[in-house]
Amino acid sequence: MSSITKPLIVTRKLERNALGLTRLDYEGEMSTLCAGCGHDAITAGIVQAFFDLALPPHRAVKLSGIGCSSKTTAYLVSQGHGLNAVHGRMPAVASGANAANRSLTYVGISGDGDSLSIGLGQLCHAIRRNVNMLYVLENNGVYGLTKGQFSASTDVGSKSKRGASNQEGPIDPVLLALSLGATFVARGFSGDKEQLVPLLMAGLQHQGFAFVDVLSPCVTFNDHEGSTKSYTFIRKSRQEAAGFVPYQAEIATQYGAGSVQPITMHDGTVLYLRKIDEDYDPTDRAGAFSYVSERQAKGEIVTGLLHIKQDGGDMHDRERTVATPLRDLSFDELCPGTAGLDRLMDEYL
Amino acid sequence: MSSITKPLIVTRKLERNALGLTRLDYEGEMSTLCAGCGHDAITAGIVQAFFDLALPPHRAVKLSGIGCSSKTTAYLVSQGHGLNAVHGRMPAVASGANAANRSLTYVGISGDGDSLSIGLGQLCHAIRRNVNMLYVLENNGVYGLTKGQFSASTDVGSKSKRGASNQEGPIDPVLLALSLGATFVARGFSGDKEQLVPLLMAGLQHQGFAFVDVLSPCVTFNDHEGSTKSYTFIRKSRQEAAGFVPYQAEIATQYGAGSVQPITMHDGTVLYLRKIDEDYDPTDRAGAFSYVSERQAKGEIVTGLLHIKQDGGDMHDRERTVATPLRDLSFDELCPGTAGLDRLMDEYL
Amino acid sequence: MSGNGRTERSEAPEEEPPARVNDFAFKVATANGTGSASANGLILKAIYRMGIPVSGKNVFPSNIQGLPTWYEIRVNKNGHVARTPRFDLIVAMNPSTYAQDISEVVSGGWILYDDSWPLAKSLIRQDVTYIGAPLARMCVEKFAGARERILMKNIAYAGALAALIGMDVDIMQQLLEETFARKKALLGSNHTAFTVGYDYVRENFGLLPVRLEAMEPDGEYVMMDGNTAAALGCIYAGATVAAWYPITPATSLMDNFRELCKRFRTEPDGSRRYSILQAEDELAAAGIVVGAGWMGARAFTPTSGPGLDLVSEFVGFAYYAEIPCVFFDIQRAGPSTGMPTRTQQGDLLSVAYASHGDTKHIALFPGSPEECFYLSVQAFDLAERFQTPVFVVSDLDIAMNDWRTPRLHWDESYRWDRGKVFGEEELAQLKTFSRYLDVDGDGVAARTVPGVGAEGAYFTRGSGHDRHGRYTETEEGYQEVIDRLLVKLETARRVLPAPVIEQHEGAVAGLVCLGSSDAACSEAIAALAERGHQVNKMRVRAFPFSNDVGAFLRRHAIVFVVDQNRDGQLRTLLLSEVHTDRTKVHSIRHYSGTPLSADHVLEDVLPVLEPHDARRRPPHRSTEPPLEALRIMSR
Amino acid sequence: MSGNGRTERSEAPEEEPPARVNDFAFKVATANGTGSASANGLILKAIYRMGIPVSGKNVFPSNIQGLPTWYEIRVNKNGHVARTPRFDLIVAMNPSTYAQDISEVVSGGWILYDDSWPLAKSLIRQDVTYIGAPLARMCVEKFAGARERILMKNIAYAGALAALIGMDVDIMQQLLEETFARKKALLGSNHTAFTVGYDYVRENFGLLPVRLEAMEPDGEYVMMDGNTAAALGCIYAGATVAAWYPITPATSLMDNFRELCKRFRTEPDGSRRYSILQAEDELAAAGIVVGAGWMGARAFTPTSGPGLDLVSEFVGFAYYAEIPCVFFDIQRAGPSTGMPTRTQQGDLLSVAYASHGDTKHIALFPGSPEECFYLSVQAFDLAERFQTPVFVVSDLDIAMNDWRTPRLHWDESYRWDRGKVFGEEELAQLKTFSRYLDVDGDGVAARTVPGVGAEGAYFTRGSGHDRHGRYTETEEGYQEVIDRLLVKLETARRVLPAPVIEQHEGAVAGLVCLGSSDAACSEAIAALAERGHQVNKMRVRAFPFSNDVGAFLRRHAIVFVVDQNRDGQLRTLLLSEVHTDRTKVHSIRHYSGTPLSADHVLEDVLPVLEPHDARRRPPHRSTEPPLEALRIMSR
Ligand SMILES: Cc1ncc(C[n+]2csc(CCOP(=O)(O)OP(=O)(O)O)c2C)c(N)n1
Ligand SMILES: Cc1ncc(C[n+]2csc(CCOP(=O)(O)OP(=O)(O)O)c2C)c(N)n1
Ligand code: SF4
Ligand code: SF4
Ligand SMILES: [Mg+2]
Ligand SMILES: [Mg+2]
Repeated sequence: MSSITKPLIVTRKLERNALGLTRLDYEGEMSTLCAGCGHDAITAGIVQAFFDLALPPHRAVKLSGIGCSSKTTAYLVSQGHGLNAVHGRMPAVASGANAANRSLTYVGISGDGDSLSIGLGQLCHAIRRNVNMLYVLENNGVYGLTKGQFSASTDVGSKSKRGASNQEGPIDPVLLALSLGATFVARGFSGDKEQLVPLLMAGLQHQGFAFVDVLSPCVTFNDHEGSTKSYTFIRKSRQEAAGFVPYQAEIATQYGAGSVQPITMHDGTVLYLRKIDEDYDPTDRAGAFSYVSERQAKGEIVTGLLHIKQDGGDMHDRERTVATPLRDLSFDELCPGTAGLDRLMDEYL
Repeated sequence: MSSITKPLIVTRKLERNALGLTRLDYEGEMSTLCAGCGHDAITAGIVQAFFDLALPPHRAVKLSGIGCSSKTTAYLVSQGHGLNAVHGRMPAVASGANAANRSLTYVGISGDGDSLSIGLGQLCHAIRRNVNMLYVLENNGVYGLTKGQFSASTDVGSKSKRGASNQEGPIDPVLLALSLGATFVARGFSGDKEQLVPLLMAGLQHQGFAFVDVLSPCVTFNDHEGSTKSYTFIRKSRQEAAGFVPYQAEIATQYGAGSVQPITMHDGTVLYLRKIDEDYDPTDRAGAFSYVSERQAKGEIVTGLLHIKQDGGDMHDRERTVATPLRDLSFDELCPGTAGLDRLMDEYL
Repeated sequence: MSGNGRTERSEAPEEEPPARVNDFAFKVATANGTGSASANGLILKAIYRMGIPVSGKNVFPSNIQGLPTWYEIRVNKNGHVARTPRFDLIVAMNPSTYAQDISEVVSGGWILYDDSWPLAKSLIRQDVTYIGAPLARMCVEKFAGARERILMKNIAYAGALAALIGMDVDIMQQLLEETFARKKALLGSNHTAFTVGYDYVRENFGLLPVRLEAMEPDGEYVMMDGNTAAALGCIYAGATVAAWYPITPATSLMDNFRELCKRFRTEPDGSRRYSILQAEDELAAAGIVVGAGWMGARAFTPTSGPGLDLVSEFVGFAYYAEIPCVFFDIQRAGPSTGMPTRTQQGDLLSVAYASHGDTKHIALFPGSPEECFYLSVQAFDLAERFQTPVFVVSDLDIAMNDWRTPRLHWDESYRWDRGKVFGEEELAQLKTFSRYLDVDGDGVAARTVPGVGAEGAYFTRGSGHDRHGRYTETEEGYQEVIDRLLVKLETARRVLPAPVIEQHEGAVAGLVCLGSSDAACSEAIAALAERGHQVNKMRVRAFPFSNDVGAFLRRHAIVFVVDQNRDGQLRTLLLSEVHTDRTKVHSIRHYSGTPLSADHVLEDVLPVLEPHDARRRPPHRSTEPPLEALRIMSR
Repeated sequence: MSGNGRTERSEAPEEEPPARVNDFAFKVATANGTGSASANGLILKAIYRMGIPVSGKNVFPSNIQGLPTWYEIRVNKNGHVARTPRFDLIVAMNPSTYAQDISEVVSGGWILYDDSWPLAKSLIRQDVTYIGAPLARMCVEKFAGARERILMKNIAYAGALAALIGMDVDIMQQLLEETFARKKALLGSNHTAFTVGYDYVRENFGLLPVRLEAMEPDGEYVMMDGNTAAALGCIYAGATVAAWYPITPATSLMDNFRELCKRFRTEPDGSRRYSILQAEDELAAAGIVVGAGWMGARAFTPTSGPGLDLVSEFVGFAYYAEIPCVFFDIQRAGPSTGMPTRTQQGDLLSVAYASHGDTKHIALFPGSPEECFYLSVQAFDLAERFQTPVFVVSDLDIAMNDWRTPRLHWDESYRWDRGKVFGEEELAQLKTFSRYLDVDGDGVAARTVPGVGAEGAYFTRGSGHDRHGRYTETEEGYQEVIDRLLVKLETARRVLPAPVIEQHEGAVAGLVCLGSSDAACSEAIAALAERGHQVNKMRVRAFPFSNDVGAFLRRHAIVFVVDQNRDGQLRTLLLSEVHTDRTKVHSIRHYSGTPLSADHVLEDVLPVLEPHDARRRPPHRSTEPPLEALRIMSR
């Protein structure tokens, strides 16, 4: 099977963004995922976030590993360059690509198998490195592509289609990221684009590793009753801690003055943080950990912007790389030439 | 160089434990580590814990990866079986060995390079699996054996002997383990045997994965001023949260009644938890996370028993493995024989 | 093209070809996730129960729902089970692949399609017969709800097909009853759907010339895939610890093992005489089996190419530290992620020399599901006897496709070979235990397992060690051990499963193959014989190669080496390990991802053999049918 | 044995042997972590500055402090730099290895030891001369504090040695001044220590027959190790992204690269024109260089055996997705963790076929530090030209030992070869960009790098893809791409560095080697020539092998293949890839962990060549010196 090209059907006059582009300019190939798969909704959310931010599509770099979730990089922004790495190892490829060129927009998409099992070490170390990218974990609590095995975020007691029963405690990616000092930690739900898109937008603007865990039900293997990754359960148990107001315009109209707090991102844009719980302070890492785990113990899933630390400095800031992308440096800027070598050789006499 | 056999010098009448063994029966080959290396003190601590618990040495299984720290399994309990796995992959070997035989005493020893870089994924997943073992992370904030590179627990700003400067935030193994739902999380210091030995003993008795992060200065590469893994710094900044009273006898004499709390371990023994901070509750995971991270922000290192969860059930309990070690099952207990096969074949007609 | 269900042939009708009984192939084209797999399974089983040799190959995408998938069924009264790329009949149920599917039927063949919707003009071929049945429409009438209609359409095409090729309706009815024994409600609708398709075709078309006729059922055969058989082998070998990370096409081995364990290894109180650990990745799975093997349990992990790369560090460790463990490599099309649902034999070199440094590994190559069982059992014996990793190298074709394979038998007198293991008793008789000391010259040193008395304790390491297991950096201490490893491998080489050699009178050419290539090679050799070319066959079953392998190569003037990979990896191994003249070795390579067929082999063999054999006897080439007709000839 | 410092010889003194100038070897035995490395470096440098060809080999334990370590220095006026296992002199400073060290000196040789403590009787050999100097005692007198005393004893033995072999004292003084230019305080004590040792020996013993005499310094040579040269190569090639995980003996490559970057790639404001990422493991390091290579930067990672296993999955990915990247494999003794501080060439097969599925990789084999530089530069060009991983395969001996090697030169006209990369301009001229389409038949398709306009965007994947880079599971789409990869490799094969062949009049035998084996093989061939055996030499520099390689094998009646591994991996590669008669191929294998010496080669070559050559000319065997004397003959 070759990949499928989406039939281009233009139904109405299309909205254009600051670059004069339409949403279509941010789309990709037709999805081959199951009808109703949560991942497709996230794809749509990313497309929307790119469109709303008016990012130039050809400056987008889309990276993923292997899995249903990892396939989705092909379903968005086809004008950008994409790469499907080997299973679980996208964070390293993203680190290398970003090291070579700090000027592009990086989006990594992964699954819970890809990120929390085989790729767990790489995810943790990309967080430490604070690679400047949006990292979306499409979390369905199951291995979709290999047909329904448990992942590291599967609930205890969950039963697979083959009848095995999971007994290992799930990893909560949000708690993990907090414990590692991640500079941007959020959780969304594929079924709530309203909340998700602003989180993705903020993640794209964050200077550093923006980690967004998105609950994304797998309709084929893990949407049954009793699954905490099912549409029904998530809809029921979701609590929002702090999120962003999607559009500045809405602030005045929809929200009261006190509950909205401006956050200036690295690129100068101002995002408006909307707090649901007055006590919640997304800059307090330990507080976020407590909040999320206490709610979890009550069977609640906390979503929203859970933690942000703006002054971390990304990998390049910390390592003081030059502003020019390394891959654009000319040979003359890199090779010390004959003189350099001769001088050096004298030292080895 | 062949390994060095320790000269056997008996200086005084040796103390004997419940098995009638002396401390010598729990020792190993002579250490080849640098004089003053923290790891050697931990070795002594483990020997002491084994001796005090009167564990049969030949029932000990010692596992490690690669590194100065990982070498130390050879320096203790030579009557037990030992295995140096490949770098960073001891947790998997321990899981497999334990799966095959649940009746032995497992001790894993690792370093911060072995456990937090190359082996991070394996450590996290052994925690999830709750493999019944004592896991000692000899944490010196540096790669000793490969001569002083940064590890994932190196402080930001630390300078290597070769002049590189570390810019990546350190992983705190304790916070990590808490975020993963570890059932026994402690931190010790190689320079304080008083505190360390009871922690190790409790870890040996814990039914599940007992994670003990031991700060263990590397005198050759990371004991300089400014290192948070130096003897000086640790001595200065250490705070005890909750520990164990080493010997029951001491309770009456040394501690007031209220500050000591009995904890019944899986094997029926009772350990006495000694709380330093009245508010500290080691059964509260989120509380432990906050406590440790808040103190850390103040430059303090919290040691002691930080978290315990007794009813987790180890890997075998959860998976309902038979009591007989699997490797001791006879062929007849395993092979369904001709009758079984014939019946089965009829189903494939 | 109208949808009225009449047989249409665009040209004036030619004479009806003579009936071809129990000797044809067809292909069912559907989309995945639509439930067609169970319909196809029923079709296969029904033919099989009619006593007719049959095989089924599943061609599926690396995706969960909505992409094209095919099921190829070959019926062959002579028992040829290899794939054939010539389809007499296509059951075209997926409009998105009509073009491809229709192009693939042989000239003179038939196309069964759903004419609820008309066929595009561009899809009309002049040399085939179209059979339209309004399956969807009929299902819409009979059933309610989208899901049921979709599902039932599958059973309807099974019914239509049954009528076309003469499937035994009673057998099908029986199968439906077995399948839905516990879901009576479904039985009714399935029966209805089957009848809808069956009746429509019977009324409108009738039997095709390619058709089934019941044969005497041969009770000595079963239908089975290789992963089921391999899992059974692990059960019978007494494996207790299994670790894995999911990967196609290895996954079903563990699924089967788990099911067999539940059945055979569960105590009345529910406790388990096994431990299956789903690891976080293949590195961990390998570590787990190494740990368990070291501890004295029989342990294995199934994986495929990408996982093979990841286990290699541990394989080298187990090789050097001498720890028994079994790896299944179920090969799929590489390199890299490649085509995960396609077959290939591309890992031969990677397995043979897995891991850095001087290493060489025992590998077994089952050629059928039957052998997946027997060689799996043997793998555990070899691993423990030689204290080393042993690979069972299978591939997607054997592992996941449905093969007619001899019934498995169990020899009650079999006892596992645990190799040299010293217990308390043996240790008591020793002055000192030296873990890596070879006392009898076979290269194998006795081991102990943890928990044994202190006399048997030693330290296992992948770093340099001497005969006592002590750490060493000395030339002598180190070299003694790695030299002994070679002796050990040489001992093993002499007892590994011998190649299976088939000799023919007067053959000067020899063909070498392994694994799933066997069926196609046998068929090709039979076809060659009919054309007057005698070719001997050797199926290699183990690496390192026994002496017979070299002898076979040397005794033939022409040697064909058949590889299901691009680089001729079996050929590479043979040339590097065995003495022979390489100029006489012809490499036959097929690596598109589809299983090997006899045609592929013939295409490459004939251009070499024809001129050669022509020189040796009176020319009769012109009387030979063209290559295209070979499949028929070979029957 | 008294400690009074007189020369003692247990037998009646024989006649003094004649002086042997600039042609001897000695070994310094100490414990690691005691500071002897810098003393040994000074000794080597001083000899080198006297204009005398010299080489130093460090034999160190996998440990940080307190275990035995040796430094071997060979002085050879003819420029033979290979290891020799025959030591004329031992500087025995580590009592724990006295027995071994003393046993290793040649008959008639000398032992310099510290007679602050008496030597045990059991250590006395009758055929060597003991030179005792109370170094520790003298240092205790001169210096205060344990640390300084230990450190200064090293400089004291350097002084003693200088007096014994006639080192130029002014040069040594100069070296001390350079070394301690910024630590004047230390200069004084070092000077004192040197003088203490020097004076004591001069007063009590005087010059040995093995001695130094200044030669005309050859400015065309430098002292350098291979990892320094390779790091320089990476700088000169314009590599900007480097990723690694520490592992002996690859670590110093990155240490050097970092230092060179600091020097050559730092902006005045401190910002950096490079990015060095210490990864969490080798898998990640490989992923980083793949990502950077894909992004269009030149990127590399140095590793060793265990890391090689771990990078293999990414190597297969880069091969199939066609991403340029450079891997350095600095080999050490395997298998598994093996002996991390010992040398071997055990990874040849692992590199050649790294990763599952059909893969074959370009590998370059530098034979000296000089070549580590040039071939490193070339590796980046080849990687970008052929869009594939390129391996530079070195070993601990080349990488970490001190070699006299020709001065490196830079050709200003050199420009990097970035291969076929389409930018905006090229893309504008295309109708559609097809990433994996070969338009000119060389097997290389043009790529684009991310950030280029939308016309150049494509999707990179390790799963099945067609010429457009689109996902495919079709036979044709898939096969076109992997077939082209073979064409590409064939193009590469023709332009890879040719083997270096040395022909001798009338030679019927040919010797093949690679990498660090070269020096010993050259020396052995010279020695053989002196004995009347002419042998041609071919040093292979790249895999896959050029046609010259096969031709060389075929044109010699006897072929020796020299491998520094147990399994004869170069031989395996040759036999599987090249057509030749394997019965004439003799495998010479050395794999104890020590660098290869000419003796090792001679030992295996002579038993084959002597009977052979004897048949070809009048016998004169009896007049030949025994094997033991060969080292002297070959000078
Ligand atoms: C090394 C390796 N091992 C195993 C696989 C098989 N595999 C492909 S995807 C996948 C799991 C995907 O799960 P997840 O990341 O959660 O993605 P989802 O399909 O659920 O979105 C596995 C195990 C592989 N491709 N590579
Ligand atoms: C796959 C692999 N990569 C690299 C190495 C080299 N190596 C050996 S030990 C070590 C780091 C050890 O650090 P740590 O675990 O902190 O132990 P320490 O020596 O500090 O106690 C490394 C990188 C190796 N042995 N294997
Ligand atoms: S299997 Fe699950 S994750 Fe994969 S596409 Fe279908 S619904 Fe989505
Ligand atoms: S290098 Fe550091 S960690 Fe290693 S033995 Fe020495 S002090 Fe200990
Ligand atoms: Mg998932
Ligand atoms: Mg460390």
